[in-house]
Amino acid sequence: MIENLHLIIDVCLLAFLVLIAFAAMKVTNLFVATMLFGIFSFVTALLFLDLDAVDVAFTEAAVGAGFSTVLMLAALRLSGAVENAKHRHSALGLFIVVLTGAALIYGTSDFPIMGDANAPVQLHLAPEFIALTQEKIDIPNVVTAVLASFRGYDTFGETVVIFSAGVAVLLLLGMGHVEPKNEPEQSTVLWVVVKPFIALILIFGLYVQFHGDFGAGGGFQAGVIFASGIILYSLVFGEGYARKVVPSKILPRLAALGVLIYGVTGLASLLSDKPFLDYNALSSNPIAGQHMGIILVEAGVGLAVFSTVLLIFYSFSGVNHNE
Amino acid sequence: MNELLGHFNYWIVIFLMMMGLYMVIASSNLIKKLIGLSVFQASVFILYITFGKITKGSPPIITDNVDVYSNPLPHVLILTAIVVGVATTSVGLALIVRIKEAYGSTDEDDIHDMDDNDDFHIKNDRSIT
Amino acid sequence: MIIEILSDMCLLFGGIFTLTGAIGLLRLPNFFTRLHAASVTESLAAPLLIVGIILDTGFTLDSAKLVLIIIIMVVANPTITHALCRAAAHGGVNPDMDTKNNEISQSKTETEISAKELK
Amino acid sequence: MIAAAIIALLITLALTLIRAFLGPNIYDQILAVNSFGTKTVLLIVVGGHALGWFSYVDIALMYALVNFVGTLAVMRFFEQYNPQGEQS
Repeated sequence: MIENLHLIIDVCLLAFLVLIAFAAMKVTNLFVATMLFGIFSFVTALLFLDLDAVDVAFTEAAVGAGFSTVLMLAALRLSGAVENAKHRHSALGLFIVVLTGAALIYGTSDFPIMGDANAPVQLHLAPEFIALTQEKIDIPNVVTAVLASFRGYDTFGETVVIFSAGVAVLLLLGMGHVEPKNEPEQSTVLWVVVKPFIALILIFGLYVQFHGDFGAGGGFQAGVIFASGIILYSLVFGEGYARKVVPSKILPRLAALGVLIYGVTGLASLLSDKPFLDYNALSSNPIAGQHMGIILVEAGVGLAVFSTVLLIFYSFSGVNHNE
Repeated sequence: MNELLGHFNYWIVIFLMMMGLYMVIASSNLIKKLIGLSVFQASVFILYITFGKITKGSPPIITDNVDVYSNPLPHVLILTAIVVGVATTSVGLALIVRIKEAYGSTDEDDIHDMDDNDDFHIKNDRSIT
Repeated sequence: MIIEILSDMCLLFGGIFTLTGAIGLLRLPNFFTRLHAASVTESLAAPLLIVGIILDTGFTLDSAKLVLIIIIMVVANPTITHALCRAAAHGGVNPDMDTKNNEISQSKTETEISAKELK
Repeated sequence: MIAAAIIALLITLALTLIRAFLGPNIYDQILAVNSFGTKTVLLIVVGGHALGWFSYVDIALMYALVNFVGTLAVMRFFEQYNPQGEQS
C-alpha cells in the first residue's frame, strides 16, 4: 500500500508538472506565466521530497518558489507584462524539438530502472561518502557533510558565483535610492498580521541555519529565508522603510564578508601544513575540527546568500522609484 | 509494467525539457524565454534526483535502524545548482530590464527590427549617468 | 483506540471539506463566490487535517511545529482572502449576482479588457 | 483513512489547477494559485506522515511561509503595475 501511494503521488505530480508547463507556455499574460512558474517550483519541490531529497526540496521551495517568483514579478513591473502573441510559433523550432526529444527518449531505453540499487551511479562514491561521514565527520546529515567538507572546493566556487551574480546585477541596475513614505492604499489588517510573521520567518531562518547538521537545512536555505523576511517587510511597509532596517550600503560588504569567512576558514588549515579547506587542522580533535569548520563555512555561505539575495531584490525594486 | 513505470520519470523529464527548449526557441518575448530556460533547468534537476533514488531507501540523514540510504551526491550537486540557477536568472532579468529601458520593448523581433533600422539611436541610455 | 478513531474522523472530514472547497472553486459563478468557497473551506479543512495528524503522532516536537503550522494557516488564509478581495474590488471586478446569464460572456470579455488595459 | 485523505488532496490539487488555467480574470488565478499552495502544505503534512518523509514538518512550515510571501508579492506588484491605480 505504501509503495503504491509513493507511485500514485509520483505519477500525479509529474502530470501536474506537464500541465503547468504547458499552461505557462500558452498564456500571454506574463504575470500569470510567472505565477504558474511559482507553483511549478512548488510541485517540483514536492516531487523531490517524494524522491528522498529533503535538502533539495527545502532549497527549491525557498529559492525557486519564493525568491525566484518575487524577482520575476519585480522585473515584470519594469518590463511590461503582456506578450506580443503575433510571433509565437515556429515550425522549424517544433521540428527540432520533436527530433531531439525522440532521440533522447530512444536514449532512455539504456537507463537503469528507477530506484535500482545496483545501478552504476549507486555503486561508486556514494557508499564511501556515507561510510566516511559516519567515521570522520560524525554529523547525521550526509548532504551537509558532503557539501561543506568533502566537496568544499565546489561549494566555495558556487558561493563565489552567487557573489559575482550579485555584483553583476548591481553593476547593471545600481542600488537606487528610495525615501521612506507612507503608503496610502495599504490595509491595516495586513500591517497587524505581517509583523509577527516577520519575526517568525527570521527565527525560522536561524533555526534552519544551525539545524542544518542534523536535519534538512543549511546556509543556502537559511540565507534565502532570512532575506525573504526582509522582503516581506519591504512589500508591506514600503521599500524606503525596509532600507532603514537593512541599509543598502551595507549589503555588498556583507556579501563580501560571507565569501571571506569561507575563504579564511580554508586558509587557516594551510597555516598548519594541511591542504586548503581541511578542517581537521582547526582543532586538536579532528572530529571537533570538522564540526567547527562546517559551522563556520555554513555561516559564511548563509551570510553571502542572504546579502546577495537582498541586494538583488533592492536593485530591482529601486529602479524607477524616484520618478 | 515494471519497465514502463521504471522509465516514466525519464520520459516526463525529457518532455519537460523539450517544452522548455521550445519556449526558448519559439517565443520572442525575452521573459518568456527566461521562464522556458527555468523549466529546462528544473527538468535537469528532476533527472538528477531521479538517478539518486533507491527503492525503499531513506533520505541520506543517518539514523538508527536504517541501512539503505538514497544517493547523497546528486542532492549536493542540485542543491548548489538551484541557488546558482536563480543567481544567473537574476542577472538575465537585470539585462532584460536594461534592454527594456534602451529599446522600449522586450520582444526580440522588435529589437532586431530597431537594430536594422539606421535611424534608430538609443535614446534613453542611462548607464552613462 | 478512541484517539485512532478521532484521528480518522478528522482526516475524513478534512478530506471531504477540501474536496467541497475545490468543487466550489471550480463551479461557482463569479469571483467573490469562488473566493468565499475556497477560503471558508480552507480555514476549516486545514486545521482538521493537521489535528488528525497530530493525534496520530502523539506529543513530540513535531506536533508542536504542526500546531505552529495550524496557527500560521488560520491567520494567513483570511488575511490573503481579505487582501485579494480588496484588490479585486479596487481593480473593478463586479460583485453583482443578478447578471447571472451574462456572467460567462462577461467574464470572457473581462480577460480581454484587462489584457488591453495592461498594454 | 490517511490514503483517502491523500487522494482527496490530489484531486483537490487537480481541480484547483483547472481553475488556475481557466481564469477568467487574473484575481481568480491568484486565488487558485494561493489555494494550490495551501493544499500543497496539507499534502506535505499528510503525505509526509503516511510515507515517513524525513523532517516533513520543517518543509511544510517553510511552504506555508513562502506561500504567504509569494501571494502578497503577486498582489503588491500587480497593484503597482496596474495602470488604473496610482504608481506608488
